[in-house]
Amino acid sequence: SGKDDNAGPGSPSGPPASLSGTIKVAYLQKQGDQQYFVDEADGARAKAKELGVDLKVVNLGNDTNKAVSEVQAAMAQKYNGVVIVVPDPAVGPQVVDIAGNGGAPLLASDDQICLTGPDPTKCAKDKLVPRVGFSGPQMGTQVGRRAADEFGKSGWNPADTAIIAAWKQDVTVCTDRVDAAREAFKQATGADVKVLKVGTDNTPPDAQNKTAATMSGNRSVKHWIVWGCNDENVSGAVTALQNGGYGAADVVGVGLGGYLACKDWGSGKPSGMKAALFINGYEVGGLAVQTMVDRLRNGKAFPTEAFATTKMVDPTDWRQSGLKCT
Amino acid sequence: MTKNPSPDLPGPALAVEDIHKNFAGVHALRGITLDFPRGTVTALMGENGAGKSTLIKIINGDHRPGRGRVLVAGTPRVLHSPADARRHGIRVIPQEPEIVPHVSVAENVYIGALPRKPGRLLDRAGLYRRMRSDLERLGFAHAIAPETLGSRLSPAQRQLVEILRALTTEAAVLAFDEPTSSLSEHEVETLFGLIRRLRDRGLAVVYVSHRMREIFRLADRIAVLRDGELAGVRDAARTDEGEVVRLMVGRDLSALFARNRSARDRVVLEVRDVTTDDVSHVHLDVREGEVVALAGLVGAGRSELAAALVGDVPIRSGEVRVDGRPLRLRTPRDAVRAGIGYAPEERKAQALFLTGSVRYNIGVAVLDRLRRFRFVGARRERLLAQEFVDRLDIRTPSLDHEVRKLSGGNQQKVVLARRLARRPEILILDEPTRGIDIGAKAEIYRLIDELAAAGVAILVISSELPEVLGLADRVVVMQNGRITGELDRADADEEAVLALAMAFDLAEPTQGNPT
Amino acid sequence: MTTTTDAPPPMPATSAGGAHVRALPRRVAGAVGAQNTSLIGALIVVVGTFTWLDDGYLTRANMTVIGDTVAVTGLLAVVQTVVIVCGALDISVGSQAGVASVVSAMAFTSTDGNAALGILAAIGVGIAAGVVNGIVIVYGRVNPVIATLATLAAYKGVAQLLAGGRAQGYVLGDDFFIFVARGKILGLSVQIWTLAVVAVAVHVLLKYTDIGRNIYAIGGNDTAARLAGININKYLVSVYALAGVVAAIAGVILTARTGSGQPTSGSEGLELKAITAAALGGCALKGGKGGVGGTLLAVFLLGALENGLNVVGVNSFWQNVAQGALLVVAVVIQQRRNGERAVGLPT
Amino acid sequence: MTTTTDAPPPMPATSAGGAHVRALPRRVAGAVGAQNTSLIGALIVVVGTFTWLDDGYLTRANMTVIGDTVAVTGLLAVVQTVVIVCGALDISVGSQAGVASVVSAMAFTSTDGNAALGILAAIGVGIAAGVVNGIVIVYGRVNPVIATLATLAAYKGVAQLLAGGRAQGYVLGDDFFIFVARGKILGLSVQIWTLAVVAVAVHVLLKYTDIGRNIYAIGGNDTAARLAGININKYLVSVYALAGVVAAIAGVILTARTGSGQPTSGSEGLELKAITAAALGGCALKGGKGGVGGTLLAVFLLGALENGLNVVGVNSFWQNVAQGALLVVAVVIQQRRNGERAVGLPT
Ligand SMILES: Nc1ncnc2c1ncn2[C@@H]1O[C@H](COP(=O)(O)OP(=O)(O)OP(=O)(O)O)[C@@H](O)[C@H]1O
Ligand SMILES: Nc1ncnc2c1ncn2[C@@H]1O[C@H](COP(=O)(O)OP(=O)(O)OP(=O)(O)O)[C@@H](O)[C@H]1O
Ligand SMILES: [Mg+2]
Ligand SMILES: [Mg+2]
Repeated sequence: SGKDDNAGPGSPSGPPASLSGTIKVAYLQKQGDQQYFVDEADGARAKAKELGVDLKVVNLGNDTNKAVSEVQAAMAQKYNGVVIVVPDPAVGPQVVDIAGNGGAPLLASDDQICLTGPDPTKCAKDKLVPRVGFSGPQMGTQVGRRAADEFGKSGWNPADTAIIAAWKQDVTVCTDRVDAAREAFKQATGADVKVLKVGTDNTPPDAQNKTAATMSGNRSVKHWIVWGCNDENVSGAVTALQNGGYGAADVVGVGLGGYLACKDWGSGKPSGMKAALFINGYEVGGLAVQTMVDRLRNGKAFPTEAFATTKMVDPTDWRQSGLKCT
Repeated sequence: MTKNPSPDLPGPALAVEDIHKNFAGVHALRGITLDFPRGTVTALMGENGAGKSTLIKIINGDHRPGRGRVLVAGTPRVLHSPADARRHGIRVIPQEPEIVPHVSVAENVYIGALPRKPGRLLDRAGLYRRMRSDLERLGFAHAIAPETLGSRLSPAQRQLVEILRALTTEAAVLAFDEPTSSLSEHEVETLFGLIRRLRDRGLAVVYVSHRMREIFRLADRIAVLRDGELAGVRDAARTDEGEVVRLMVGRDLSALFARNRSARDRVVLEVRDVTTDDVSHVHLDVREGEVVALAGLVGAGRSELAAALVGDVPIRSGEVRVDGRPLRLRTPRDAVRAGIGYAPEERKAQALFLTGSVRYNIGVAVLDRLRRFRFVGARRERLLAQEFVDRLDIRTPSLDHEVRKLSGGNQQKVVLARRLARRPEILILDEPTRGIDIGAKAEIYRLIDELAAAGVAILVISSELPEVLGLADRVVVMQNGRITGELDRADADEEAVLALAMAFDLAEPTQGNPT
Repeated sequence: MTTTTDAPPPMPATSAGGAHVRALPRRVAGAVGAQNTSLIGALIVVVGTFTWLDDGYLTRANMTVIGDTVAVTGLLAVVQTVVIVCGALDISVGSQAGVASVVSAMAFTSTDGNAALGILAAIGVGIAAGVVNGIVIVYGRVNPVIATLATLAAYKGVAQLLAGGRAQGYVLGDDFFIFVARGKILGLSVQIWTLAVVAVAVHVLLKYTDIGRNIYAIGGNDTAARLAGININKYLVSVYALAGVVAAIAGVILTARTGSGQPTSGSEGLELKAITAAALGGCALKGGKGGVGGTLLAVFLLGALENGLNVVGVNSFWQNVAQGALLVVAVVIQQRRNGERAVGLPT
Repeated sequence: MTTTTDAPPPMPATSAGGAHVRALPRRVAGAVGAQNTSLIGALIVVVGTFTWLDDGYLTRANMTVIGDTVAVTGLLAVVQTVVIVCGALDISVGSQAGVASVVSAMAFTSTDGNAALGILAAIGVGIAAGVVNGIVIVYGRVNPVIATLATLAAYKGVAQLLAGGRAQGYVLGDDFFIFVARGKILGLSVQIWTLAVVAVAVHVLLKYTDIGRNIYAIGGNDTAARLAGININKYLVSVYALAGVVAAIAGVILTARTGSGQPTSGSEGLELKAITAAALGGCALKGGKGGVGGTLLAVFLLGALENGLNVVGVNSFWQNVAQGALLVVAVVIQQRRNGERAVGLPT
């Protein structure tokens, strides 16, 4: 049944049905030990409890193969619905098919997936799996714009400014974010600022080590702009620059997530971390479960895309945004 | 098995010409020219480190000579590997048996040439059939079972496997590097019968041993190496021990066995009704200044008993007392603390730190005396090591030489040195002269006598009857895990010991006198 | 060493050797071995516990899921067994599978959908990667652990470079790949069949051919093997090549399962899983000991455990703790039964 | 084994001993050893190449960066050396560092900013984790590889559970942690000083005390060590405890460097780096051989290489390939110089 692009029950065109009795929902997440996804899982659990459904959260790591196995397992165990954050969008069609054969509606969370091909960016709109969360390119764009604002305010000379883009280079959704950030920055400033791509494993220490080395290779740079795939990358890179002797005033870091940036801000000391896009994982998790339960229990069709709120925060206003710092 | 390798061909089966071999600074062989005629047993003798094993390894293609050449049946050959040597009809039984641990004896013996069925499938039934018939034919059926795993073989059985490997393939030249060093009389007899048969069929046999008696029973010619040179070749029928020893060590040896001691009455080690998994109800006493020898055939359980006495094998029931006090033996540490020194049987596996230096190997057991505030005094360690290197005449280029590069006999001396360095009250020596040359043996016997005279109680396990008889004040004989008898020095002779060792009727096991 | 470990060893040769004299029940017990008995016991306990906790566990559907899940790990663990029996180690298998996955998808795409060519290309690359490992180790004299740690990084880099860091191609339009991903033969999935065929082939190789016996000899005592005239170098290079081939097969399955060629996702970390399974299954890391049976049991034990923890919905952090703890408990029980004395390092 | 490998091995006892009789140049060469000479050569080549490619490389600032970067790995590699010399392996060090990092930050926070208590708590946890490893291995008779693979997972889970999966606390408001993260003593960073102090202490332990000799004995021949009356079990448990302590110190440094307690981030994968460095530095994985000097050189070599690749801006995919390839080349050259015959597995 894999070959025909028959929309499964997961697709928007599938006939919504309603269920009664206990509902079992599986929430399969990539990188489940990362802070954003931990929050997302918490939000999902809280919502499930509130709605009285059985929720199982599974950490897929970065493993597409495990994604396939776990969807299969959810089907074997007769789960009614599956929410998934795929480790790589290319695994999407396979996941769609398995869930379709199992008769369970499928909802994408955070990252887009396509029904018919590995690349959601090349996917026809109606072939995209309904999704709750954030758009990677959109987040990247917001980060890029904010960086452009800060750059504009600073009055730095583009010639002695450089951008550090730090991300795990084999994670496609990360690549999408940093690419979008660069695009937005370029459009907003028109300036030709050198971008240094720093490959990391998406952890703060690695970002720190790699950025420190990159800094050594670019000692002529006077001012730095930093963005990356997530807060881990940006905060690690900013720390490295500051340890390397750049003052907080010479660094513009725009985080993504905010959960590490807030730690800097909380200490009250000046920080190169100038802003961060707060994405509320807790809210996404809850929203995804709500959307799934609406569909299962009430037969309400999935919206094509449902976005949770994102908000650009900075040292002055992060406390009001609902960002919780551990 | 071995077809007649045409004894009518002219010339020696194997010859070496002007062979030299250097190991980073050690000149092991310096110009050896020697031939090995068909139908002849040529014995290679020489002190430890004289170069015997090195020569054998060159014949085996294991080492490449620095200079000189090897002629097989008159033709010069470059032997690149043991496999190469094998192709030219040369088989070597190395000094240290190399056993594959987790496969059966049968596979160990036929390794490299396992019988096959079509499609490279192993012919397992054929393998065991062949093994059984070979064992039967060669007369070792009683000594080893084809299914036993390599890891469970006793040292003697390991040696047997090496011997069987060579005897079950066709060869024109057979070289034995100390094949009997852990075999007991019985197996030695069987092996000699086989070697004689092979010789009579025209094989050239090279035989390395430190046991003078064996040499004169077996060899037709005796070639003696000294410091890497050929000291002389003699016709066995026209020479005697004295001459051979002179060739080996460059001087006469006085008495092999010294005896300047007199046993005292105080019993130091009392073994009472000790039973382990393989040993049952052993009673045994060793007095201050006494040397007791444990004799028996392969697998009699002597090594097991020794291991039990030093806490390395659990004692199921019975008691061990030292100086009248019962000893709790949970680990060898308890034995070390109680003043028991133990030199195990397998030096490589059980005693030596092969990649460590001579100094390290000697000092490691007395660190508690060499250290100050846990820092080991390098000078003290060096002095101690030097003392024993001198006393035991260990042939090593320096104290920092790696032990694995020493010759087998010198390695054994290092093991002894380590035990002696602790100045134990009780010494248990399992085959202490295994692979040791006659000069060094005399040295060790003198040492044992000296230690006994100083009051050390000594228990020696040995499979060499002359050693047992020469050394012991008392001989205790074991068979099948039990003590079958005890002989005073005056009553002990070869027949009496062998009779007890092979007493097959064990209905009424005799036990050592509980003094 | 020889004197302390008096434990009855679970031996390859024992079972076969004395077989014809023993009675059938003992033959079976002997063939299964103490190690395997423990693993079977552990498997029964795990399956029993999860069945009791959740009736969705012991269903045909879920068993199929477990089978499919362990297929890739199982393949790598089986071939790792051979490498470990040699006394070596191949840490690069995961990366090799990654390269093969990318290559299979790219070859498939660039030949306009020729699945056979995709697979052949993957296997070719697997052989090449394996032979490089073997040559570096044997002729470069690089310790197997360092060598394959190095190629773990290098092959991963190659896969990423080939793929430009992105999943490549899309194979789920092709009947063959769909068959691999979802097909069934006699009720069992194609992935399980693949594992079964490879496992049986490797088992026969190890236990019933002289090649296999020579591999045990090399791992057990390489000097003995060398003196017996076995061409150790040829064997080692071949074994690494075999590892490459099986890793390539695993890579193709990965491609089919995920739908595209994945440079790292899905193959990272497989080496540790494979080594864990082999070691748990009774392979001695110093060589000469172990077999396919034990490894497979260990693979299924670990797979059943991981699946079960998800079935009953254990939080992934607790899963780490539980998996670690259960692994220890399984081995401790197994060892306790041997009654080995607790002195020094266990083997 | 004994007959083929005629390479001069870097022995525990050799270097210290012959000292006073030899001439100074030979003493130095002897003390450094052939392995280390090769590593120094490789280090010179790497530093030379990158200096030539980018003049930002050989600067004081960048050298400090390298030093700080390798401090954590270096600590773990040094203590891994001790474990490997024993003939064992500790794969769980990374997870232990993770637990320690979380515990230090949480204890710091919950005691309202008492850095000393944070560190003490971390070290206490490190000792406990190490002792558990040792007991599981020695008394549970679990192979060290399996045991520490299991605790790798278990301790990781513990760290995640303690932290709830989130980075914990914020320590860069505290002078002590700031000092650890950015402080300098005599121009060298505190992190490097920590590494230096630990390395010297471990070196002295291994080479100049009876404890060290006994450790070499255990790894060199455990039967012989046991018969010599060494309490092997006590040693093994202590060595694992030491590994736990050093991993805890590494964890505290991680906390200071990143500003908060990280359950997994930053500590995952450290075990492989530590083992790679130890093996490259000349430790034989079967035990009895190796030293702190070689390991440190290897750590700096790998650090200099990784840093250089980033300084000149090599793409991270190429970095994998380059690192793998260079690792192989370094070892091959080193081994070729030994002139060992290419038969069977190298040690
Ligand atoms: N691999 C090696 N490396 C360095 N030196 C070696 C090596 N093998 C042997 N030697 C040295 O060569 C010399 C001859 O040793 P060999 O083993 O041939 O003596 P041997 O006559 O067989 O003595 P033994 O009767 O003790 O067995 C000794 O000095 C020994 O230390
Ligand atoms: N590692 C082992 N595993 C199992 N059985 C063993 C082992 N070592 C020895 N045995 C068996 O234990 C019994 C006693 O052997 P032990 O080695 O003590 O005898 P021995 O008199 O010293 O003879 P040998 O001359 O062979 O050393 C024998 O039956 C032997 O086969
Ligand atoms: Mg010799
Ligand atoms: Mg014995």
